[in-house]
Amino acid sequence: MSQPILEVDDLTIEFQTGESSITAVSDASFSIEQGEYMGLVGESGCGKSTIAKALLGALDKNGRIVSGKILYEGEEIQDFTEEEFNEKIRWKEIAMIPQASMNSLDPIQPISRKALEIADAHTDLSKSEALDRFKEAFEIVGLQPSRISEYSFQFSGGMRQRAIIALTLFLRPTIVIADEPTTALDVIMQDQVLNYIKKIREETNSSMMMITHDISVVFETCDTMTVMHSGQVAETGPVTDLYDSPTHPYLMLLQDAFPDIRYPNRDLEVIDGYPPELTDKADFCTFVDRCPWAVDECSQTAPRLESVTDRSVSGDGSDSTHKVACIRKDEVPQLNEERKRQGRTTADGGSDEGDLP
Amino acid sequence: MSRARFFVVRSIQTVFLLWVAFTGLFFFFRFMPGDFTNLMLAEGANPDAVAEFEERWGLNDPLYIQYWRYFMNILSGDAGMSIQYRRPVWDMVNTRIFNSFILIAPGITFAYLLGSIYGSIVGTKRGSKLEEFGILPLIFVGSFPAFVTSIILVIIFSSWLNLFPTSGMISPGRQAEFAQLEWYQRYLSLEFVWHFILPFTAVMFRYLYLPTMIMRTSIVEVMGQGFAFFHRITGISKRRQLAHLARHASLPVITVYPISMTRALGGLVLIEVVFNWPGIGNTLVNAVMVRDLPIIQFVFFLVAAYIILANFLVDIVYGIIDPRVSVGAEDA
Amino acid sequence: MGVSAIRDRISSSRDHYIWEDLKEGVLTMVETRSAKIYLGFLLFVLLLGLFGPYIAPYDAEERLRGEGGELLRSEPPSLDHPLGTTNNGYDVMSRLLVGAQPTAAAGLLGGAIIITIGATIGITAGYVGGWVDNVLMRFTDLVYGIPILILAMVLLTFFGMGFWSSVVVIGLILWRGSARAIRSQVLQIKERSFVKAARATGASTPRIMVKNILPNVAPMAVLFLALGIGGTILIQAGLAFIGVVDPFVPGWGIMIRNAHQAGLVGSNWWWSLPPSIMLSLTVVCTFMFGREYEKIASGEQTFAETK
Amino acid sequence: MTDELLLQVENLEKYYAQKRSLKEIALRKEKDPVQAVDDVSMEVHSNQSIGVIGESGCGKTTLLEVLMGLEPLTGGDVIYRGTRMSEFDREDWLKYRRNVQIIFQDPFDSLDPKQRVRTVLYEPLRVHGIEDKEQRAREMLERVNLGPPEQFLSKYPPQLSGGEKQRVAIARALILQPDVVLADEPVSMLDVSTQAAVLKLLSHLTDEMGVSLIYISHDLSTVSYVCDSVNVMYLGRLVEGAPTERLINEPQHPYTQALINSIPIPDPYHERETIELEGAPREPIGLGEGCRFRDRCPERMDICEKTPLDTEISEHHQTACHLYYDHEDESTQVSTGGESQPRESVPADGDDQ
Repeated sequence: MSQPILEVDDLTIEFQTGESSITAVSDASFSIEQGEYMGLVGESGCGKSTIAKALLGALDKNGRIVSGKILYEGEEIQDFTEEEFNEKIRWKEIAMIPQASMNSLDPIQPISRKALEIADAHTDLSKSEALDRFKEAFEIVGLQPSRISEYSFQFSGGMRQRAIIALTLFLRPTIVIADEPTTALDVIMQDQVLNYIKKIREETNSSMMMITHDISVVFETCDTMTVMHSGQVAETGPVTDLYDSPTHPYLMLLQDAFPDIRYPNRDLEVIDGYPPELTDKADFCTFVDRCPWAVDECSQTAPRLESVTDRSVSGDGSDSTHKVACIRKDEVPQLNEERKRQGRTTADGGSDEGDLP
Repeated sequence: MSRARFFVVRSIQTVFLLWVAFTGLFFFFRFMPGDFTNLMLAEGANPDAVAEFEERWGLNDPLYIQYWRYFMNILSGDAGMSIQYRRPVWDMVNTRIFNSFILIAPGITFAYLLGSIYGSIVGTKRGSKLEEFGILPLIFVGSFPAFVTSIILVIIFSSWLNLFPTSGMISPGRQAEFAQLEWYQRYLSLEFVWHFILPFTAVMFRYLYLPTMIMRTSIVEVMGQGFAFFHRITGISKRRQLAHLARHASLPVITVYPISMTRALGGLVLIEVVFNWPGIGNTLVNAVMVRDLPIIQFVFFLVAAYIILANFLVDIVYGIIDPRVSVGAEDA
Repeated sequence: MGVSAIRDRISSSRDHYIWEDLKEGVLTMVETRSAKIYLGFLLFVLLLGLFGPYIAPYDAEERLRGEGGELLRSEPPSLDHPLGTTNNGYDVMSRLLVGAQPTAAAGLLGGAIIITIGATIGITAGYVGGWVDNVLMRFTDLVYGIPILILAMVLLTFFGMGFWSSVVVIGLILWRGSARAIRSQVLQIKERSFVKAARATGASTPRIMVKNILPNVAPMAVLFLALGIGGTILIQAGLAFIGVVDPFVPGWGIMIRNAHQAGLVGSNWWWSLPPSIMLSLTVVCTFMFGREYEKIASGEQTFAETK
Repeated sequence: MTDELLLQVENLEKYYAQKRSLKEIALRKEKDPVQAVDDVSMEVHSNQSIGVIGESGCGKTTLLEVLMGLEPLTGGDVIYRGTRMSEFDREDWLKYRRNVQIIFQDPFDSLDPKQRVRTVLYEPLRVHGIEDKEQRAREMLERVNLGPPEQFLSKYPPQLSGGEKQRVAIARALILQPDVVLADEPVSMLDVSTQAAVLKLLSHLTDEMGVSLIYISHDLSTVSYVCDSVNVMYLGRLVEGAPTERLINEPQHPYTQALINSIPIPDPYHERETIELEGAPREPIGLGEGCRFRDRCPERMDICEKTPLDTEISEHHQTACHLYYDHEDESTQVSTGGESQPRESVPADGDDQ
């Protein structure tokens, strides 16, 4: 394996709100290889969108990177200025499908003009070359190329989203960040968008970082995933490894909390409590208050991200990319098995065997 | 709807509105109690004189004939005779209209330019002391009665510092000299500028807060929009981003501009009275005191027409800036 | 029966928890320092309105003469006359104190008329909807186009230049802003799920109006009451200054007019400036207090922060 | 518990008149109405939980609002314990409103920000003149796991988290001990971890209290967790209805098949075969005759220009699709959507997907 395209290394991001500060990301690390699709998963507010913005140097004004590194092709970019980001990173290298992308198009600017503006800023393509490329991209996402000069308000919601995807693709970036690309869409629409994303994979060799709270989308479209809880990376690795042997309690519970259409009678797991609000870099496991197997130690030190070697399914146990941040990582799977065997009574009370058909 | 059609439709609507306002005002004044004839009676004029007066002014004709006559006269530029001065109304107000206009239009426009710039500076400095307190003095001045702003200016700059005259457009001693000049030459003289500065400042300061506040809110809102973020991450230059933001943020300011232009009319009357400025507001106040109906009625029509036309202009400008208005949004 | 007993009775007979809410309401009103300052000044003006004539050092209607019997014309401020005298020998300080009354009265009456009409029209149009809404809003649009000072000026000269009539004329026009704003807020609230939930459990329309709509509109109504009070004072003073209002009701507007008519605005600044400042501060404080209050009371996080 | 027929929806129809501009009114230009709900029939028995799924804009929320009496129906009827909604008098309405409750989608919107939790829970009791308010409110809060109740009674909704708000909303819906609870996407605004808790709570409480549930959502995976049977809605009509597992495993209507196949599976080894369904549903205006799904249907036939009949293809499993009945006897089989009673017909021979 070569050097990863993108490496995030012990990244900590803080927001200043009035007198106090909030730590949104706390010592997070993960990496993405050329052509790899990675899913970044977590609840709302866990810091996943913040990381995406940081990769593009587009944090809100009150946010700043306190420590850690972001390496793009080996170069440290975390301290780049706005101009450096414009020149070296944005859109040519890393492009982003923002959250709520339906509202991301300027309503008083024709879409093609936005494309020209982007091309003008990052390439020396002529006007007609740029438009040709953009038409191509329009076709990939299933829009009529003849409509590129229309205003966004002349498009339906789904079409706007696709137009944004076209804008993201047409300069052929190395990495595409998709921030909740399917949230708020109906399943059929979601499926359409996911199909376009798969199509991008066939037609380009971009990498993708897909941010979502929906692990089923990640399991379907991504090669690897990174699970975050309240600013910390809990577990990262190939999706199959994480599916087969989840090692962080959060991921275990999350998997069981997620409804699966194939097993409508399965009992859903409940994750009690809420993630803590961090005012400083976390020096404890942020999942401690919600974890059924927490011990005192968990609240005394932040767990390091370490390879899961002992039960690696992928075969090469020595250099596993499956990593987890849990000090009880060797015991937890066992405990989970036991718990599942016993069947557990949740805080909701009542029997687990519902009277469902 | 095509743009051209949008403009044509708005033009027709505007002409129709003008007619409605004209007609409404005509009947409004016909049904007012206490007009000039009553005033004559109250002052002890004998009924025969009043009858003769009514005869001469055609007040005994059926209403629709009066209406028709007035309507045709207005179309041909004849707004009737002032009862008090026995002079054509048009002759009495034409220069006055310009005197008012030269006060209000540059005053408000300047306030909007200044306010927009200041507002966008304040808006982009979110959370700073400037955002918190920078706009307060403007709101204060904006809440003052217009005549108070003027009076404070007079006290400070005329009375204490002795820099500017307290009233008038031309010093009384030089009236005759100026009467010789072509009308436009009067406005090009230093004498005029010297008199102009204080009332102009009063208008500007009084109406500075609204554009500032709207621009501030607007810029904050636009910066929070999805497309602002998108512009940023697509890596286009700062200057281009600002241009996009400014175009959006200016939309609400443009909408409010004619509202200020029309709302300022009330304030303008007061400012004219304080400075004894020979404008339409002063004319109206004098006419109202003696119930000189032809003048009042014509000034009212001017005010209505002014409001209607200002709104029309804004719609046109808006239609050019924002295609959603003129092209019309449709979901594909 | 002590206060606590009454309180117990109220809270046991009807579980309204009035005291809790009332306390929170008052706390909301003075939550920020600026709100305290604005409210403080307004209370001060109100007190002047009530007791001004009693604390005035001289009779406001008396033309004062000096020791030699000569009229004290245009005396600059001195220890005897802290704000000097007018050209006719009236004591400015006394006139200023007495002038608070008409100003405050005009504001309160005007504000009451404005919010009554505005809220009635706004809530009716918003909640009833349909053609009622259409008619009421077209009417509001029409009133909206009126340049109030100019129309009021004409109406007053034709119908008589009374003090109270001036306030009523203003009230009858100035409700337009509140009607529009309140309507649009009612429209929003009406569509929110909690109102639907109330309807779905069988609550009657009047009940929903009182229990759900009014409490949620209240902060905005208070804002427009404040704006109405300020607006009335502002325009009434303007009319007084122009001279279409009864000159014998000695409000601050009339004081300024007299100074201006005498051509002494600049030279007798002690005469023209104090009423100008009092007038302006009163208007500013009502506006600002209304804004401040609305900002706090409608921000739904407030109670969370004060707990 | 006895199996009692509580609520019967009979060919329910809800059309909205479109807003016309002044010009159109003057020119007497008619506009086609919005056919939000069209010819929908279903039954709710006691202790039953029924799901209604469909894409946004398919009319499911309108269906709920009509059922709740928030919007008047324009055709068909709703029959509650034998009384027709179209003939309800004041008393009937009050009874209905006490026994049929609703839970809304957005927990941030469904509680009055100016009312304390206490007031929120007392209001329904006051409206229906029930005395032991405090007792009931406390009990209800404990049941929805908001204990101890004192901690919550005096709070304002903005002080609660999303999950807590939705629990209060559930408590409000159940405090009158209704027969039927309608739930409009109750978990779609919540995080996965909270979502599971609320779903579980809803499922337990309805079971425990013997309340029937109509659960509408666009998300079959949450519906399947709570409901015994599921109806699929497309453009104002029900296209298929079956017991949950049967619907998931053997969907018959092409739309249901597409819908179920679009749901991503949280399993990286699972290869999902997708049915590419292009475009989006039409606007529900001027739909006319014919199957509503025909323009997007991969199985489209000529006969689809006629409105398909609701057909029972096996026990408790109906679908309205021309694929599933014998067209020999067309003259009597194909209706324009009048009758409610589905006829016996030959089920399609096991072409399970």
